[in-house]
Amino acid sequence: MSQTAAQPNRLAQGGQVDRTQALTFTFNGHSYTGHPGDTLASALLANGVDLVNRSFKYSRPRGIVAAGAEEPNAVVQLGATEATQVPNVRATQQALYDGLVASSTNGWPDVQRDIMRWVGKLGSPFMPPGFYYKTFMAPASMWMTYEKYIRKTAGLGRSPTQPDPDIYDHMHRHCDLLVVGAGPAGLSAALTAARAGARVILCDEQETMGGSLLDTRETLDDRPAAHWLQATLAALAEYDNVTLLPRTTAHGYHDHHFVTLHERRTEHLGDSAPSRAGHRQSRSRLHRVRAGQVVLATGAHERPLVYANNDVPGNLLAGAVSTYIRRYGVVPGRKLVLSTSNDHAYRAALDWQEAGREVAAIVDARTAPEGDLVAQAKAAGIRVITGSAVIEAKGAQRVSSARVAAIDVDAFTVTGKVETLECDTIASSGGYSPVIHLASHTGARPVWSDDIIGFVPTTVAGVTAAGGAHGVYPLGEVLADGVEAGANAVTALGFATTVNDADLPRVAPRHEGPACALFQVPHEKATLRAPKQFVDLQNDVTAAAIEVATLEGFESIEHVKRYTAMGFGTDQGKLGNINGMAVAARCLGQSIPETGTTVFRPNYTPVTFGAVVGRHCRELFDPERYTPMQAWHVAQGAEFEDVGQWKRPWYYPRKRAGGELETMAEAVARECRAVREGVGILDASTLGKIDIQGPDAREFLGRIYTNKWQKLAPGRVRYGLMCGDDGMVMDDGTTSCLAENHFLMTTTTGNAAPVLEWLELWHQTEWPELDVYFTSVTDHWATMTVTGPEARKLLTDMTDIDLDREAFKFMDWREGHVAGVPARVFRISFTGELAFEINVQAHYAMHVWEALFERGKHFDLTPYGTETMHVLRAEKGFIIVGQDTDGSVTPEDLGMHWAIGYDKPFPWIGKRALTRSDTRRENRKQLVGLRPKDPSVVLEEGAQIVFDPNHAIPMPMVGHVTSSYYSPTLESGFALAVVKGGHQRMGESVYLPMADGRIHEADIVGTQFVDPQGERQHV
Amino acid sequence: MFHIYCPYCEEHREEEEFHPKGQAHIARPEDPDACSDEAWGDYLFFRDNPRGIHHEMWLHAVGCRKFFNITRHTVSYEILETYKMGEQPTVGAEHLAREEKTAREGKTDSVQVAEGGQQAVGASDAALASVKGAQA
Amino acid sequence: MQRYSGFGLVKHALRHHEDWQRQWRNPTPKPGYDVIIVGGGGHGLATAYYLAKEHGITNVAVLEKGWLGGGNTARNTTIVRSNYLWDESAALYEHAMKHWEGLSQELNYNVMFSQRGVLNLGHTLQDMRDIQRRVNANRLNGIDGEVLDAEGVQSLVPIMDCSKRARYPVMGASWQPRAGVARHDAVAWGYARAADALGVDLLQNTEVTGFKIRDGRILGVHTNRGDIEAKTVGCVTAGNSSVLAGMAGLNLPLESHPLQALVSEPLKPVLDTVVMSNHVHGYISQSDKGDLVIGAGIDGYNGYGQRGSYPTVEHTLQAIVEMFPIFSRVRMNRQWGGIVDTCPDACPILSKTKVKGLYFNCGWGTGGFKATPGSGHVFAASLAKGEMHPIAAPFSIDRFHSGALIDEHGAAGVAH
Amino acid sequence: MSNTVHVYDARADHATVTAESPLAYSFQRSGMPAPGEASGEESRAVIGERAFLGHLILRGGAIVLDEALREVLGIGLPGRPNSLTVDADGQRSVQWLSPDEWLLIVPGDETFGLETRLRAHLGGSHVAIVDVSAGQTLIELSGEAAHEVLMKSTVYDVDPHAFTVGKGVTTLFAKTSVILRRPDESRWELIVRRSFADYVYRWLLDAGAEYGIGVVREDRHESQ
Repeated sequence: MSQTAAQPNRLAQGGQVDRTQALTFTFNGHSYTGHPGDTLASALLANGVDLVNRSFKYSRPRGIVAAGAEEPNAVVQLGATEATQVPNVRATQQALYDGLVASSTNGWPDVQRDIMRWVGKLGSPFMPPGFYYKTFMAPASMWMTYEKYIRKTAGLGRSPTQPDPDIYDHMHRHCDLLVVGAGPAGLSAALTAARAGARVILCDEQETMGGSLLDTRETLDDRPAAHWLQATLAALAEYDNVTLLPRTTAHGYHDHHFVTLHERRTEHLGDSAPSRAGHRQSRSRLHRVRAGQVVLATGAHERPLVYANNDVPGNLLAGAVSTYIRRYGVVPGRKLVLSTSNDHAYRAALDWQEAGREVAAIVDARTAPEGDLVAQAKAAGIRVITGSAVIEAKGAQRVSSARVAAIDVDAFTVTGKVETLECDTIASSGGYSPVIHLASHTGARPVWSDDIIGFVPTTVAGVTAAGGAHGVYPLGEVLADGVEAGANAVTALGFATTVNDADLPRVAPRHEGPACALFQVPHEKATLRAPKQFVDLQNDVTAAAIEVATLEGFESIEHVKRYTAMGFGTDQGKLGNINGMAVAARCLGQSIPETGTTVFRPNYTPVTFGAVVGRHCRELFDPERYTPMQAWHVAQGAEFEDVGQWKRPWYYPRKRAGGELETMAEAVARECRAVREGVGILDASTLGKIDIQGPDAREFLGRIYTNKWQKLAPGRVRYGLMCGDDGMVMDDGTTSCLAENHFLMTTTTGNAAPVLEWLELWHQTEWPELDVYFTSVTDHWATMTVTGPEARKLLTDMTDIDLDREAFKFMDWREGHVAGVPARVFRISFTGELAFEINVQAHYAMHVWEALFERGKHFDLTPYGTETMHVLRAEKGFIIVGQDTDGSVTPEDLGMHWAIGYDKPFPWIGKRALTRSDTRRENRKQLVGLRPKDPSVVLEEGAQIVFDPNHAIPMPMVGHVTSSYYSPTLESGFALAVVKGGHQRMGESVYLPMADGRIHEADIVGTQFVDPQGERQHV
Repeated sequence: MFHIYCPYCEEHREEEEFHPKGQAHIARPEDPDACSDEAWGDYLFFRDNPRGIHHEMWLHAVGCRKFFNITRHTVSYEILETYKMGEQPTVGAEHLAREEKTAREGKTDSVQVAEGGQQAVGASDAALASVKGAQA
Repeated sequence: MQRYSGFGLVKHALRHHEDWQRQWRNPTPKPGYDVIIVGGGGHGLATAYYLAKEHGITNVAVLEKGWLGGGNTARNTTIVRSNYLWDESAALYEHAMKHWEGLSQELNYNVMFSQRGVLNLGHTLQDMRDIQRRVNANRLNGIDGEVLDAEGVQSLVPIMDCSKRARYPVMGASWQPRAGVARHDAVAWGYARAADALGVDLLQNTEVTGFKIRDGRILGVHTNRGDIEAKTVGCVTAGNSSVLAGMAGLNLPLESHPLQALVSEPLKPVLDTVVMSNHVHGYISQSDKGDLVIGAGIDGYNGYGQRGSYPTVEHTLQAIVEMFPIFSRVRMNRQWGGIVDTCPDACPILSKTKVKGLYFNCGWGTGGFKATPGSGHVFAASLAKGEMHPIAAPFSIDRFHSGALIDEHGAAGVAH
Repeated sequence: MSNTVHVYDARADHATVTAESPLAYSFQRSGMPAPGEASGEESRAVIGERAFLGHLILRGGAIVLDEALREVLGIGLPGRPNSLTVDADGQRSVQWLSPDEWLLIVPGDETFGLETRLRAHLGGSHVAIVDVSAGQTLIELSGEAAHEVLMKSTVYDVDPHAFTVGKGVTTLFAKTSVILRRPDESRWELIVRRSFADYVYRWLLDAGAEYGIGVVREDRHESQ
């Protein structure tokens, strides 16, 4: 027991810590020791560390108040290295491990000597709620400076500045019953459901399962509760239909019983997840649970009393005092005053005294307390002062005494003389608030219950609260309530249950007297003049602040909360919200239920971003889709462009003579020339491909495309344009007639999935009578486009298809073999040159691709990427949907009247919209070509077009550049653009005023810059 | 996150497999050329947006790829039925009335709810509008 | 109206803050008003304020079914910018921006308008084309902005991963320095206090249950506190607009969707600008209190539940951690949802209706907060004159029949 | 066979043409840890690609397709949603995908013959048969932790008691879709689209790391 000397508040025995092992940790630069089983908070208390933080607004000294998720003060910065920093860790929920490093989040140069405390002390009278709304307004220009300093003083911990070394993951779980909370209610519910054969998940946020059983004074079957707890956990572990998740917080309850659980897998082991058996393990894991039914056995949080200076270190919750003593063997002080409104809190004084320390008095607000615990306390010789309360704590960095006086709870006045009791610890209890957060996450509003002086959850189908979560507190009743909740839940799912009371452990009956409703304790001075009475410790919200807010007309509880910032901290008002509502109710002269209710949104406790993200980060953030030639492109040093999820070669920079890589412009110019003068090849496998079969396939195409399909013969290909029913262009591509009832549609790369869905939509919802089926074959066929004047020559010896220009015309397709592989070859062209699009099964893509290059050596076959493809197609005036269109462009705007079947019998998709008043309007923006007057100029894509560059700002804009490139063929820049009434303005000049002050001038021309007669693709 | 019964897969699946596709039972006019600009605009853009029972179309996108219909409450998010394309809903206005009563009793948030009886025009039309889909 | 100042604070402190005045009265409804505004959110309160201030119409009631500023005003991520693509929307949002600048002083209420700049990131070539197009248009419309490359973005936001390692590397951004964030509640409260001081009755817990309409003309409203008459009624009820329109027998081209947002725990200052990304789909800023304020997208289904689906939040945090790997160990404190009324063209409706004297201001979708002062200003002018203000005129309901949409999906596609 | 549809044998002769499986690039880039290699212990999850199988999509009415399939292949069409039928020697299977869609998987060299015979039996019925063999691949997953790897990856309930042998579904896998099925007690099968196969493979290696996941090599020359 050598550690006890170093841990002045550690008891020689008792609690569930392992005193045989010492763990060393550092807090604010000082080294301490604790034991396995400790939390950081219990270890700090064991070491007599009173001051753990400075408060947010007033920089007041703060100590540990609670022992669990409700802790508002002991919020620390954790982490021994920069990359493993974790901001805002609650010391009460952080298991101690060897080497833990933590520090206070506020306080400079340190938490003891904090400079800001002077600002807080001197400034606090000038910082009423919302003071920042009333000042910092003059001069207006200074706000950004004021804000800089405001921001510096705000915030708690700090973000790491280096990437997280750890990984996180998810588990998708399904169960019949999810039980949240493994205290007495949760355990009995889980056991009941497990016996019925249901799939059960039982989770609990603490390091150890057991909830209140871990520190109760009561016995089960006449033995310490731990015996029953261990037996029950062992029994549950035996069931293969039960999953036990300790250290796992249910933090969000979503629709239809979808619950998210955050399992802290390694946070009790170290800063960073240690590896196991040579592999990394996730630091924490998020379980996404779909449950049939949910039992919420989440217990209750104790409410502190609101009295003057109730924030000085040494003010604790009564229940926390018991927890520290009984569970961790730590007494957090020497001499205790307990201020309570109920029987249950008496156990803190009993535990304290049994730990061998002094109890100055129990101060009970009730005039005649009468329960068994009261009797025990009196029998133990503890002084009980009735009808009174601690009205004020004294002390600077630790409580030194308590001012106690008789009070009239209803009249809210101090009625008796003040007695000062020397003490270093004040424990308080104002009753218990059921933990109803999860029950209200999906919108259900809790209701106030006068019986238990707290909010209880309303009924939501499939969700049952059990035990303290709905205000049932006596242990025997809690156990029975859990059994009933578990049985009802699984019965509702069709399981047979047998509830046998004999299964329940025996609990010694205990009489508890009624509690009184006390929230804010009156002071001799009025609230606005009394020393600060804190309601929300983390956000420094006082009873006076709430009173001021109501004075200023903030009457809705939502207004009060927002104006004072009550409940907006990381504890989300677990301690303070009910007290705050009570203070507001008092100020407004109404009851708590009249004042409002309190709803909760996820999360119950904060959740690491990384855990929410799971494995969906870094290399797995989003799929990368590859064509079968990806390895080849990578080996060639291609630069890639993201097109949807695809990686497409953008251009292929080659090494220049000096060994340097070509610039993009150089590479693109070379690739363009190769296609226009020799032969190039493009991996076009990403194009969407849809196989369409059925006797009505042709009719369907006619309805979905703007143009005509009735006469397209097998062996022929046609370009098609697709609109929405609003008349706006949504996709384009070629469709080939494979046989009379069989077509192969191509779509743009990005629209493959949307177009297939579009076809299914119309077929399934409007035209189910058409006999046609659609199947995606995008991934099945690899597509390589061989294009350029030499394309035919290159292919001639590689295929059994007759490539003669008469036998195999432009817009024909043929079947045959290429490099020994069965292939469909399409004579279509997106470059304006002679082109063959070869489709082979993707398995053979690399075989054919490499064969083409083998043969292509003789022709300097040049691979080209999407950038060159864009230049070449733009030279021909071919549009890219999504670049030259933006959802507000009709086929007519594009000048594609030739692709509109105005006289088709069926009113095809998009037709009617073309005759709306706005689509008939003259002066619509229409697609044209632009030739800059200065050929060396490449206009900026997105440049705005004006007719009068001298017009004042705002300058009327008449269109913009959609595509713009340098053409090595034209030896000039050129562009596609939309211009108001552009089709009627051929030859006119327009201007493009740029950000750098230059104004480019360009001529409106046709969209076909190269080979406007289209002869080259027919050769 | 919703748990949705797919009437084609005949089991409940997670919402992530589905895409909502807006109001159900929107029929494309038989003769678009005969539609006024107003009628065509109504067909394209005007949708029921009830606070209560809503008939909507969903797609089992990562699953059987079938479109189908859901009757869902837009406040409680309770799914009251799912049914195949071409079928008609069985749940409608009477549920709306019942749910509104629940809402007034404070089970849902306090945003205003159309109440019948008090106004010259309004709530009854709104209630009707919310089930109009059934006729389309 | 009690004037607020630093000096005033000192005076009140000496008096123990015992004599602060109400920021607004709690009046009983009069039988009638010149103008009724339905909806006590930011837009409605601003409308009432400008009616009184600029048009001398002070016999005005704002009817709010709950508490002032309790709808989307209280639930948004507070981004203010005006760099919209189309002339019509640019004019509207820039009109708002000009009012934002100086709003604290005008209202004598610090709305904490922080012009820390907004970045809209581009991750693809098409993103960059769209950004150039929008910034060029902004410049010619007199709106500040520039196009940054990846290096420029990196120097503004050193903690962001602008490397090629990213799945969708940052290629550049549009940057509007005058844009920023504001304190949402203060906007509602500031307008409320100023409107109240000019005589406007702010009626909370007053729920409109129907309209009194005769011969196609509005005569007043029915409420849970009795009938109230007015010949001019402006409805500014965001997500509930369709419900309200239904009461008047009107149909609006709106869908109400959940829009989710979330905040981290408060942190010491780490991010000094607003960063938005359409492509990886997330946006983020840091509040003065230190929370990272993060916006998610809208859920695809209609919903009035003020909550959406969990995967939407997951995708958003994936995007945030992809952009800011250092935030992986930061923790998410709270999430919530608003109800946004979305239009097919992602632009609002400011419009007369078939009912004479009944106006709607709705359809702001995900972008309403930033427009608050401008929307209130032009809507007030329209109500006062009986003719839509020129800036508001293009946002008529008629456009859904003529086809003259103002398609802002490019500029407003991500929620904000 | 109907000449109204272009029925086309696009499978090459694997003796003369080098075929590359959808995962070939991934194996080369991300490696193939042999079972037991990573952790030094036995792998609790093992994956392997079964490449170059014949995958046919059948569309049409259940009754006509069932009849044809029984005639041609000797196995019936699973009529229940989300179910899978496997033939006696486990080489051929047919799975329900939607009320009018099934996936037929057979040894690769049987694909065209099967399509031809089916079409012959189906005559003029309105059906569609589409060869998608090269557009997807089949990954086998086995080992005692196989279902845990799946729990990390898919929202579908893969508890072996709930996902029984003979079940098959289309569902989400991480951020892509897969066809997931359980042909027997010891194996799961994932059918993934070719362009997403690399992503699925990297995901599986990552998610399976804690189980010491290993990859078994298929005999690359066996084309079945």
